[in-house]
Amino acid sequence: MVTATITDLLLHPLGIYVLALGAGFLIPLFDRAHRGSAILVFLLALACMVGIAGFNLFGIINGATAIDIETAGIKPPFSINLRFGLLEGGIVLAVNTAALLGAWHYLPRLKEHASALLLYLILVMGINGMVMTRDLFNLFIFIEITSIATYALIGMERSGSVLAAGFKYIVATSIASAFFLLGTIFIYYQTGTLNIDDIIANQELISGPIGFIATLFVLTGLLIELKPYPANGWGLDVYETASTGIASLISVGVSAGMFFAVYKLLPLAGDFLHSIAFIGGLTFLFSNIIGLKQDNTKRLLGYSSIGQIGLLTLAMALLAQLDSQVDIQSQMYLIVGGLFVNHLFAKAGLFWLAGLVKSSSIRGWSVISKRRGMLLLLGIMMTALVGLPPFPGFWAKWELVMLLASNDMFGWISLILLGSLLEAAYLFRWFSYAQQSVADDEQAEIPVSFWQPLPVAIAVLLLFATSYVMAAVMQVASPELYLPLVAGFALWLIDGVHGRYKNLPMLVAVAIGGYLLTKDLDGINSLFSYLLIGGGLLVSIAALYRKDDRKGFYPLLAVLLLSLATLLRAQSSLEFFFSWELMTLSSYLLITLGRDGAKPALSYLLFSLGSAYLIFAGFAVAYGATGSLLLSSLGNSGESMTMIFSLLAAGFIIKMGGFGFHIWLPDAYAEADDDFTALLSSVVSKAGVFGLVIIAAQLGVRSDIGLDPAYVLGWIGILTATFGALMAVFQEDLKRLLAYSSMGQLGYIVTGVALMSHLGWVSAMYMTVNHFLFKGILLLSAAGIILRTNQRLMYKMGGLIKNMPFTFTFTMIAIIAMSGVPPLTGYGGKWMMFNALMDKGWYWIAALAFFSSAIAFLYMFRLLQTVFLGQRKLEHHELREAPAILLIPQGVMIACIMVVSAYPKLLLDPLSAAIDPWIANTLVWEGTAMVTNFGYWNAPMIMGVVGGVWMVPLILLLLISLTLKIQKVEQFNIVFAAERPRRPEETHYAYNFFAHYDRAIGFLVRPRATAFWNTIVEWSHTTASSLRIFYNGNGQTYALFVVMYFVAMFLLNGGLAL
Amino acid sequence: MIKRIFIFAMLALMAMIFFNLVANYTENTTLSKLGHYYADKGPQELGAPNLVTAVVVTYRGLDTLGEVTVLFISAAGVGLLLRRTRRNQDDDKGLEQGDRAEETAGVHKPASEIVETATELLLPMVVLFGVYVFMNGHLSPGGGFQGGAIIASGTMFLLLALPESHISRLMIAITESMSGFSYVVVGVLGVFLAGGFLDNRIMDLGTYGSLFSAGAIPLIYLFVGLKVGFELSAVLDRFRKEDTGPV
Amino acid sequence: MIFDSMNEWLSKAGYFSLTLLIVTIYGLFVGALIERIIAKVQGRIGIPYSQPFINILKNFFKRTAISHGIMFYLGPVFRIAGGIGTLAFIPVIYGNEMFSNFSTAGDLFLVIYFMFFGQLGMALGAGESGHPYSAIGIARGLSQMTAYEVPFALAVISIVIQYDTLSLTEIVAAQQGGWQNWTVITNWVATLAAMLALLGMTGYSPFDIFLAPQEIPIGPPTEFHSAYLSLLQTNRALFGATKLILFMNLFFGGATGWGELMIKTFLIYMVAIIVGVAFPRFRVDQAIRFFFKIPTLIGVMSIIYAQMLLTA
Amino acid sequence: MNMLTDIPISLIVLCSGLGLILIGMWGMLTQRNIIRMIIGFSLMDTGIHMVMVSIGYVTGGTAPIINDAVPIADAVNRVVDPVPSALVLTAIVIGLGVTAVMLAFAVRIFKARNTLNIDECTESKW
Repeated sequence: MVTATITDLLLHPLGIYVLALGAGFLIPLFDRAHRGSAILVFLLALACMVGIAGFNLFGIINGATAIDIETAGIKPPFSINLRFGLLEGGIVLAVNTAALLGAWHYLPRLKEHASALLLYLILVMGINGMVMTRDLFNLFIFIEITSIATYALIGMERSGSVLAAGFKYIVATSIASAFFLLGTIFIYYQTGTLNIDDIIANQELISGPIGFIATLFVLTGLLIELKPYPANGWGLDVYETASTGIASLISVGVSAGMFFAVYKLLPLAGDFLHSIAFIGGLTFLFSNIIGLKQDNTKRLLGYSSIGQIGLLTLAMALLAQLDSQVDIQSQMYLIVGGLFVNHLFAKAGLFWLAGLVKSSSIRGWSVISKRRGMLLLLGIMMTALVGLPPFPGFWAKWELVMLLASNDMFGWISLILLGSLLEAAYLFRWFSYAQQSVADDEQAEIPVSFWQPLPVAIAVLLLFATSYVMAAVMQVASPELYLPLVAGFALWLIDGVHGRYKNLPMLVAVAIGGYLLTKDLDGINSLFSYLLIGGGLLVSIAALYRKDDRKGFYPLLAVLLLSLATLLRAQSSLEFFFSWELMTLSSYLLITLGRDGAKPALSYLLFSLGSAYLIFAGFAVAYGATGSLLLSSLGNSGESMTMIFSLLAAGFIIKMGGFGFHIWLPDAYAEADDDFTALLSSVVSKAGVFGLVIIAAQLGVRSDIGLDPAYVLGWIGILTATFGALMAVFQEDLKRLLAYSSMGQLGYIVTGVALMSHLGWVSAMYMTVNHFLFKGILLLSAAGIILRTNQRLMYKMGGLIKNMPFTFTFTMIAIIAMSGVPPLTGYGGKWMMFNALMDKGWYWIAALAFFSSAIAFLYMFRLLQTVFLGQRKLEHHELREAPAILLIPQGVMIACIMVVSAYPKLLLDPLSAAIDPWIANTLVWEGTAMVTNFGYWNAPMIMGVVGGVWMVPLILLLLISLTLKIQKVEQFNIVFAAERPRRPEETHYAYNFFAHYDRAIGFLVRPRATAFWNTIVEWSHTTASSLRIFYNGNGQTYALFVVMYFVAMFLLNGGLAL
Repeated sequence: MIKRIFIFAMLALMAMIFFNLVANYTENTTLSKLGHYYADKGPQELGAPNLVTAVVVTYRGLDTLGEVTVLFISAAGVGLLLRRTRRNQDDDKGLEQGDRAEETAGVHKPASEIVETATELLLPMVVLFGVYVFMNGHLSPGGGFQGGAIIASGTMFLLLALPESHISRLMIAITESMSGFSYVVVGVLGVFLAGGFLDNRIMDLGTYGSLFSAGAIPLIYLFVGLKVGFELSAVLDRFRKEDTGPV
Repeated sequence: MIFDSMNEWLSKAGYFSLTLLIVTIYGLFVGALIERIIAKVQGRIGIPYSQPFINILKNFFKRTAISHGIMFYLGPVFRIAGGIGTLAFIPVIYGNEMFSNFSTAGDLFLVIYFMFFGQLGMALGAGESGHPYSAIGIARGLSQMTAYEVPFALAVISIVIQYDTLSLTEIVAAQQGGWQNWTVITNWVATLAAMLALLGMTGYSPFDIFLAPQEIPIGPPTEFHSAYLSLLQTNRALFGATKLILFMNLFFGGATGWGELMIKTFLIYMVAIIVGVAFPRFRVDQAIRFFFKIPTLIGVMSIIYAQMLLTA
Repeated sequence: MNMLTDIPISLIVLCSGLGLILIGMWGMLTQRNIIRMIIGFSLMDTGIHMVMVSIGYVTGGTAPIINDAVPIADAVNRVVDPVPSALVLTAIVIGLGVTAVMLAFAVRIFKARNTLNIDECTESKW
């Protein structure tokens, strides 16, 4: 280094310090000359810090060795040295980038005072130092530099609450750093050195009570700075009150530095790792529970920050424990790095947005509902934070959970998943507030220029980029996997175009993409690809009926449909889960676009995430058992098979709106856009069926122990069918009726799959296709009706057969196909399922299946009666038939129903062929008749006979009508107790149609499930209240908790035994 | 009350922990590894008789740079916090009753002639002593911080004795900035001319034990002393009357 | 080949027409007989045997035919097609190829599900009439149907377990060789459940509120008249008889000749009539609750009983 | 008297330092007045500095200045550890910096709400 040149120095990591300090010292002078020059110097220095970090990290990634920076020309441990390795480089680059972006956000405030500029600069340098230094005492100094700069920046705001919070912050952190200093000095006492590497090398010297207490002091001092529960009230108060510029830097930057400091010292932690993990887990879980009850935007972000750091701590401690057994260095980088970058950019971005929106309560965020761009940014940040694809958090959580699973740490897995779910709950609750559009006159326009949200946008891009890099490292970054997102992005670019014809490029994109993705599939996957992609396209054509712009609809739809395609081609559980989450996310967003979609979409998302996490847990158990991510190796999981099957099946069942978990379904289906409801019910719900079939194939059949969970599954299915039908009976809302009907029909399919027999599966798949057809028709018809009447309540319609004969005919045929009345398709499915049930000896389920299909008649008839028949409302006399573009897909589906009804073999042969590899074929054909152990089914003949017996009276009646000249009568020309009614409302029997049925067995469907889930919500709020009781706002209480935290650590780790 | 008991319980437990430390403490009879190296090699390597100075300025030079930074930012921070806000500034209306109360409290009683004269006599000597302490930091007990503190105590003295006296902000700012910046420059020179960042051997080590020896240590201590002295003075000054101007 | 199959179809259709005629006439006749019996019980004289036939013919040739719309027009068509179709899928006379109808198309399951076909069509037709009483009648009828379906389905499952088949022909075959082989003896629990369900199915008191036959026009057919009503009346006779034939096949050993069929079905019918004469009418929610209690319990026991039979 | 002289000098400093830390903490935790809390902090800080100094003491050692009194050759056996002394220097300055900022906060808090009672600064909570 003696021959170093200036450029070498400037590009050297040391340059970060030189630049920051040099610029920092000179800023006051520049400021005296000209404020602008000071700002320029400040920005240049920050940019150079980013550049230097980036340059060196790039070098290291490309094979350069980690850079050791020695000072004073003396070798360590006798001098202080710094290190810039892969991990340090990554963190420094990320923090500096976030700081630079944050500076953009914070500049309007920062530039008011030159000292604020230099404090900010030196604060960032302090974080860099914390990350890079390898000297324990030097670490202390960097901590203090960071802390003091933070204090001062917090104090820049003048309001009493900020100052109070800042003072509490100082008191708490100064006690923490006192602990750290005490520990440091005693470690020096025992080891005679301050160099961290040297200390670790001479770890055996740290012994006895002094060593124990010293280590505890050092670790606790740092851990407290990470704001562990419950010693973190001081942090929350600052997050709540301080300006977002500094709060974001504390949340992401300072925490990052502290976190990495703990990471460096972990080798010393030894037995303390357990308690560190415990504290991390506790903090993650509890902050997320408390977050549920929080309305203040910035405090909410505070809870989220603390939770995320808790998760990072937990991950780090657990991995460190594992690291001592096996080498997991690379996974560690991936997990900790991924979680870290994810938190860094997402949380900083949210803080910045919070700074722009300036609404202290999350309820006030509806002011951005009209600012689509900001709403998008908000959504992306939350998505990233929750760990949904395609963001780094997703990959990191995946790796973490898989790693934990392979070491049988399932308790921690459940904690992580539960915490993540809670976090999603409060974040997306906030998002739903932000989406609620307010009336225009109330719209307080927020003064945000185009450039102000730019740092947030850049953070989003960086998140995407990091995610792709991580995916590449994990070797899953195939273009195919990312195709949905790419297509969505491409369509988003043209989303600004007005009008409905944006649908056409979407259809083309999905058709081409879907073909490319699914062309190589075979067997069950191939069948589902026809259903999901082909069917999806068919139903999506109908979207052309909407003339408005539908911002965001088409890109999201493309993502949804293509993610279904990637789901089908997934080979590994990771790809499967990635696509699954993507599908969940895109469908959630699509639901939010509906009329009052935000709230039901939230419960949809939460249940979907709950289901996704169950699936995740299932895959984790499988990975723990087999050590392989391949879906095809699920079957090798030995004893854990029952567990895996139960978890995965539970996940899919929730997604399909299974009994007890159905409460999200009616609201979500009802409030989504009408054509999208059709897609949701007819296509998207089949993804759950697909998942169920796949796991049943991989797990259920190949094992001998798969039977019991399958029986349970069969019961769940049939209970879902029964209660779905029962609840549909009492609905007044057209779409809610159809939603419950979907739930019920999917219940049969679940039972069919649960049968685990060839016939059972054929019936399930057949019913799947059938459900797609009739539910597609029904919901598209409903879309047409709602379009024309502007009404969803059925009793406010009536007599529409005269206006909408095609819609009526299609609906009627679909209903016959659904009901199972011969000769249409429904009969075949019911017949096969009944045979399979009898074959299996599941008589009770068979009886319930009978019962529920009888109940289904009630709501089906009601739909026809109250909407199309009876008395027509006066205001509906002029209505037109539904638009042709809605009718065309229905017509195609009707044709399919007819063909399959007459020649079911056309469908059953490929179904059977797809199932054959899993279960030996048991279908016996005698000519056109299918024969089972019990009975026979000759579809063409039935079709013929029914057609015949139907034609005969028809012809007879036609003849009569020719001879007698049938006369049409006026609307009210009926025999009505000797009076002639005048208004349709008095005459149309529609409201509370099955009142007597309600009186008889309505008690069965009182909303018990809803009450149950409400109790859960209440309970979690009560828990949150009792958990946050420590945060009483008193600085001394907070300080007491800091001290107590140390004492507790001491006692927990057996300090009394010293 | 419960909280009080709790606090005492916690403190009692802390005392117990501390007792553990004390009970197991034995006084060192030999130097630690680091101490041994510095005592053994220090004088030859760096040419500074005062080992603490050698450690402070060179071996742990980065600490010292950090320390200077801490002082710098706390001075800046105090300045930022105590800046005088303009009236009617939107961010905190009505929160400034304190200001007004202070203004109406009246002016200080002027100092007596004896105090004034003594101040004028003593102040240069205090400053000179401070300079002496930091310039001899590598030879005898003392150094930049100590010297700087002495200079600042002179300022304190001045402010106490003559509260109305004027201290040039500009001078403080320039000295502060330039000495800090020079320190960094000297540190960087170490990279080019000697073994590394903050290496004091960029200049000749000179005669062991003489004033201009031990390489750049006296130079560094000069900057540190000035910087510390002026920064502490600035802090004191800012507490005296809230700042209006730039720091 | 095509001609052969055409030929076969035509001959089958021919035989079925014959069956249809016999069953319809028998149904009308039994209807009149029952009316007379009820009248005797109530101390009236009752209608002549020819009355149902006259009613049909009279209505059929009424000169005016008003329609409320296309579905109103199609309703009776659906209704009678449901009746005819149900009969078409039931083998009427055991061991007689002529009167086995189209039972090769489907099994017991088909018959049960096809029974809904006519009901659905009827309901649609009545619905379009725009008369609230029709809609009320349908709502009540459908609700009651879901209730009596439960014991009936349980009974059916029980006998399917017992005979290990869904084929009606095979079920009847298994009951041949004397009355001791009839289901009513071998599986009396299932028969009991099914007979209770039959009470609901036939729509006599106490389960007749959906038709409300005593009141001035109420129930699904309220608005129907002339040819429509004629078709409905025909169907009522036909469909009633068909259900009895189904019960006979399932529980009472089927019939090897028309005489046996008529006697057995009449006796089965008498059960419903006796109950109907003896009991007052239930409200529909009471009816539903009734079916969900004792008959369902019996049905549940019938399945357990069948499983015991199987293992015994 | 004998017993007292047997106690190593550094132990006395150590005990005093730890005691001071406890007193400082007590002050920070119980005193409502912000200025008193800051004094508590200062006490705690000073206690830590005393602990640091005591740790560096070597039995019978002298100040680590290698001049005529302590020849270079014998330095290793005669001086106390220079490292804690250097560290304490830094620590003092840092403590000073923190104290200054705390005081500035105290001034600001008083200006903003006309009180120095920490119990009245509890508006952000839960």
